[in-house]
Amino acid sequence: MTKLTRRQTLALAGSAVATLATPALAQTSPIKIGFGMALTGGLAGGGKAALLAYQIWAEEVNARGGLLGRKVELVNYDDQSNPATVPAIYTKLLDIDKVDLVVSGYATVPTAAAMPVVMQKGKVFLSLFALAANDQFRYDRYFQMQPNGPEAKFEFSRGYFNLAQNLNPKPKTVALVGADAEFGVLALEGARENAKKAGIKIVYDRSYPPNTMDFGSIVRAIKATKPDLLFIGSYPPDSAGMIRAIHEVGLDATMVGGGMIGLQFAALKQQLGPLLNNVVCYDLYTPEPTMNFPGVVEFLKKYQERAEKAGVDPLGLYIPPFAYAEMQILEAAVNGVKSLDDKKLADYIRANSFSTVVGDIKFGDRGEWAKPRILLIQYRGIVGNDVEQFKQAGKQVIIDPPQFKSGDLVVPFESVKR
Amino acid sequence: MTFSLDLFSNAIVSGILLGGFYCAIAVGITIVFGMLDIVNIAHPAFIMTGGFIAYFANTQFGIDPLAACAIAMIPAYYLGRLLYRFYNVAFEKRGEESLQGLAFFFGLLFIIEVALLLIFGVDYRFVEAPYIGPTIEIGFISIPWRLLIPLIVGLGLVLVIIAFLSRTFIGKAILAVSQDPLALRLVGGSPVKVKEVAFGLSIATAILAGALLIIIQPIEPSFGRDFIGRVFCITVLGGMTSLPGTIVASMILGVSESLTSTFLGPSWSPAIAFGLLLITLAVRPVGIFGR
Amino acid sequence: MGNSLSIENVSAGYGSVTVLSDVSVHAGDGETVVLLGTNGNGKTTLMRCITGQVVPSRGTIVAEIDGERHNLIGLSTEEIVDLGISLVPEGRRLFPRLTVEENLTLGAYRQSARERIAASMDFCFEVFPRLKERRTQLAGSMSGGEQQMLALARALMASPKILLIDEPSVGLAPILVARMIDKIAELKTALGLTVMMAEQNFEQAARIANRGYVLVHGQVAFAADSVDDLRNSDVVRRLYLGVG
Amino acid sequence: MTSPSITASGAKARASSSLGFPLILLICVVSSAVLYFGLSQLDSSYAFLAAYTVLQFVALATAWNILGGYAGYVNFGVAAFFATGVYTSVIIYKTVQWPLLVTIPVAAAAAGLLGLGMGYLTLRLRGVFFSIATLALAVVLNTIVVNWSFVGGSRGVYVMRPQEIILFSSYERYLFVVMLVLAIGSVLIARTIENSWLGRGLAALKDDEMAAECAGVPSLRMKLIATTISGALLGAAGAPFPFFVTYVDPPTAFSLSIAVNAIAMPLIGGTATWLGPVIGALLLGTFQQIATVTISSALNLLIVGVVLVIFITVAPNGIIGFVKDLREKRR
Repeated sequence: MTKLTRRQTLALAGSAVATLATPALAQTSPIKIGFGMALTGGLAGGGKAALLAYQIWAEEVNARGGLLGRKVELVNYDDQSNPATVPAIYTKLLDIDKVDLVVSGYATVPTAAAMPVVMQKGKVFLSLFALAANDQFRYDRYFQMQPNGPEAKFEFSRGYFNLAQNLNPKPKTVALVGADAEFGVLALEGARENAKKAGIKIVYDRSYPPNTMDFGSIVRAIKATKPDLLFIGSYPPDSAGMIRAIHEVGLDATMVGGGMIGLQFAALKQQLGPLLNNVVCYDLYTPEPTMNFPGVVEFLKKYQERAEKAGVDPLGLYIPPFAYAEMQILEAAVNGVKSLDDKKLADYIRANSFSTVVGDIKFGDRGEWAKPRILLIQYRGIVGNDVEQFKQAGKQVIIDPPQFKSGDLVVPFESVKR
Repeated sequence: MTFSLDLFSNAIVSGILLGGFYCAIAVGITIVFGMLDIVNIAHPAFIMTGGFIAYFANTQFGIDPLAACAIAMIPAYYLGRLLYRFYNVAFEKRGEESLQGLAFFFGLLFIIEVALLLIFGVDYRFVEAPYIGPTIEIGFISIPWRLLIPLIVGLGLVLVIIAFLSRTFIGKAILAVSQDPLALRLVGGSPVKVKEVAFGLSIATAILAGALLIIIQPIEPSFGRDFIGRVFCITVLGGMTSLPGTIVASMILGVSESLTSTFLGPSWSPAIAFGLLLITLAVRPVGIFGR
Repeated sequence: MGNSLSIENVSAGYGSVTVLSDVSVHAGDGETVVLLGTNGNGKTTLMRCITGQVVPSRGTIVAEIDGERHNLIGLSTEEIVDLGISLVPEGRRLFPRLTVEENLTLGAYRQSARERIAASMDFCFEVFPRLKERRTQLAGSMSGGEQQMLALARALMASPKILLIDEPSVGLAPILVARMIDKIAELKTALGLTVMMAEQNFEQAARIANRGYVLVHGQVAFAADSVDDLRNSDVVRRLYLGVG
Repeated sequence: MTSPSITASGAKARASSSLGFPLILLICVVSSAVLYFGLSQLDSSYAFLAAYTVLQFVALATAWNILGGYAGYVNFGVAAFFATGVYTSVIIYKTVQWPLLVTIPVAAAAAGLLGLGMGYLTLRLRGVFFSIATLALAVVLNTIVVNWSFVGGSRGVYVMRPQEIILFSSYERYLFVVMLVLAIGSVLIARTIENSWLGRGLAALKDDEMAAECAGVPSLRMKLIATTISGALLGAAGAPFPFFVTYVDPPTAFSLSIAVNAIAMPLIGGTATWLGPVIGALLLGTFQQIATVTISSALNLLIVGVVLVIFITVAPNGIIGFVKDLREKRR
């Protein structure tokens, strides 16, 4: 093991000599990659899972002999899901810890708060699940890992309304409901436009505050409007609340679901179990044969083995593969330009396409994926509350977009009255 | 939103169901805050602890969440007594309970929350029980068991406590200490001992309320903070020391939230509830049931 | 087996304000002793010293209960009550939002009294039939006279050996004051109590007192061995009888 | 019973005023100059940003203490005032784009007005009722902001820092100096209040409001002045915040941690004098800053909680009170 590592190290070091003035020193000092990550507070669920993915990548890279012949070291601080801590964290990383590279923490808020600092230092900045964070900054060294594409808000409902439009008979009305927070508002905005384009009438359009406890009254109000479609833009606790309330109130419709954050996580999948059947929802990755990118199965296996000990999502289908892919891109770019120069790295990332565990990625306008790739999936044949079943294909069938499709949309959605 | 009898009656029912749960979370605060004058803002953290006890017992041993917390109420009661004894020695005896005591509970809130986070992680946790899922249909009104059980248990809890306070000797002493601690001493009762019992009782109710919470919806450790405002709001609306007042205030809050979210749109419901509180405080500071 | 109370050389106050200085007062077994003096002369403070609400800066307070001597200084109020010393406090301090019955029940907080709650309550209702009529009424909603009765009855529920009464006549109509004083005398005989009563109304107090003290500016201005001595003392005449 | 304590607190106030105002001002100016050049020597904007965070807490703790410490009215709704400052700043940014230096007084005025309004509504309430009313105020304001799309609503809003800033080599330094001035200003105002008739009146209210009213202290007027000033200072401290984080959403602006810190810091330092909140904020703020970049896990919050509880238990009158007790014992 040690021997192998050393041989690899030497091989890579040889290539590094060309670009680095002091290769001897370079071999001893690791490449530091810095970031703040939500390990406590509201975003910690995603943050901790992402951190585990980063760590798996770093271990693998180091086992392969590192980057440019240097070991990789992750330097990270807990941003407590509080953006007020972020500017100081990133200046500390860059000024005091002298990290070589930075990546973002999990989600929009900390990413946005880090931007001015990162921009001032001209660092290349890969970000994880930050919604449209670069729309204002227009920073040319920024790249975002969530496959939203440049027009994120339309993407969460595009597949939904495309499929709805082509149903026979065509649905006439839609109810829109969402959480009153960043994602919910954005998803609903997009859904409104998409519904209009599809010629579907909006009969209910409301948002509810975070921490809503009872969704019965909301669902009943929706039911009273008798919509053909129900599109939901929700966060984890309310996704569960909505689905339960839909079954309790007995709301039936052609299609139910849409942009529900949380259904991608093992906890909610497990809890809702059969209640999920026929619910449609956006997703980024599910273990369907059409998504079998090189390395993803191995990565997930490794992740799932370690998930329990790390106290994170046991399935890890949503954020971790993208966090891992983020690091793969960084790795490919560093190896590609054989340097840690930010300008060169940014140019390289912008110019090239990358093959990762979540497929081929090419970045476009504002550092978003050049082509959006939000999946619409439908839950099928869920039996009981066993979490293992979600590791199989055929349970979370991809119904859109066509190139990843693994099954057809099944309608209507019928509530289970027990 | 168009008005219909169907919607209206369902909104009322929803609100009452929710109100039942609010009863359970507020009863402990009414006891310690209203009656004993102890601003235990860490109360929601104890509720979360109850939720995680239910989660642990349910997932590890398959025990019913309510049964688990009913058992856990006993150690919680003694823990509460211990906590009060500490609070009494550290703050009340020195006459510094108002500000410092508040900060003490603030710190406790953080400690419990982070401890839960370290033990159970940050994911949303939930329980399984036969009453989670099914719904009763009465005409056009639907009542999910998931919310009906908390209503029954919540109301039952308050009624049991009302009975305890009015029927037992120590219960009367708790009522007495809330009215005049010195007078209690003059009849030979020690306010400290009486308050200790009451505090233990309050913590025990928090644990049970936690079971109800996790029956209603999945929880994560920092979730409890959201209740601080609501719980105090109910206690003040209800007139601080009155348990029947707490029931009524819980129902008012539940129903007003439910009606608002059905007819005005859900995003306004917290403002309505707290607006109600602000108006109550400004117009009738003693609450609805205050004397 | 005596029940007596000895206060020797007690000085006490609040913060830097001294209210009592060097007060010595004694109540022997079965005696009714009255503390006279107008408002602000330290009667209530003395009562508070005896019941442990105010800790004297110097002096001793010793109670003899059933022949056993207890040093009261340093004991908490509830411990003193537990020995068998009950106070009917100034302003009555009832539990206003509890019923008459509940107030009485709590009066029997002492362990030894709790065993005979029913009997004690029957006795109280016998002595104060009015309270029996109002047993389910909230204490706070009763008239002043009724409240004073309840306060007295509540103190008796503890089955005390020594009964301290602070200003029973405050806020009551003269006719009620007389009735109240009669009741105290009646109870004292029935129960064989040692009574120490602070009172402003000299004439009423004098009717039942064995002995008395006059407190002026926190000091014992006059100690009388009999009611007649009191009546004849210059201090009392000056203070109460308007004789100069 | 009350008159002795009034004179006692009056005496205390006079004792602390033995250092003259010009002298204090001089100390402030000199120490901030030393701080600025000291931090410049470190050649890192981290120092400035970390110091900004700590100074923001100095300002918040001091502002809270004017009402909470001097008058004993515990304001749970710090976030409401802070967020008023934040969102005033956002509104100005989105409309007239005035510079920050003009924005701050406007934000202070808005938050001060809110304080006055809240005072009229709630100051008749005593003790915890007042506290709960302020908590409710924060929730109501939060809901309004969430439903107000112009300021970003629940989605949040981006606030871009100006490209160039005159006199300063970086925007971090500029923000630091702004917050330094705000913090010192708050402290000087708090100190002035403490030594004035207002401070003595508030102290009397804290001791025994009923007695103070009987003694002719114009309690309502005093409390209204205190809520207005306290609110204005809290708002002023919030005004630069959007430029600090560049993205503001309601959970950030109404963050519980702001309220917790603004209350915990004076309590740890001591609420009786202006120095207490300053010491508390410097200690706890610095500690949190260090913990964030060293321990950096859930333990971080746990430690803050434990430190708070230990401090409150061991030194209930804060560090200032603790030191004073020690001195008196030695005497």
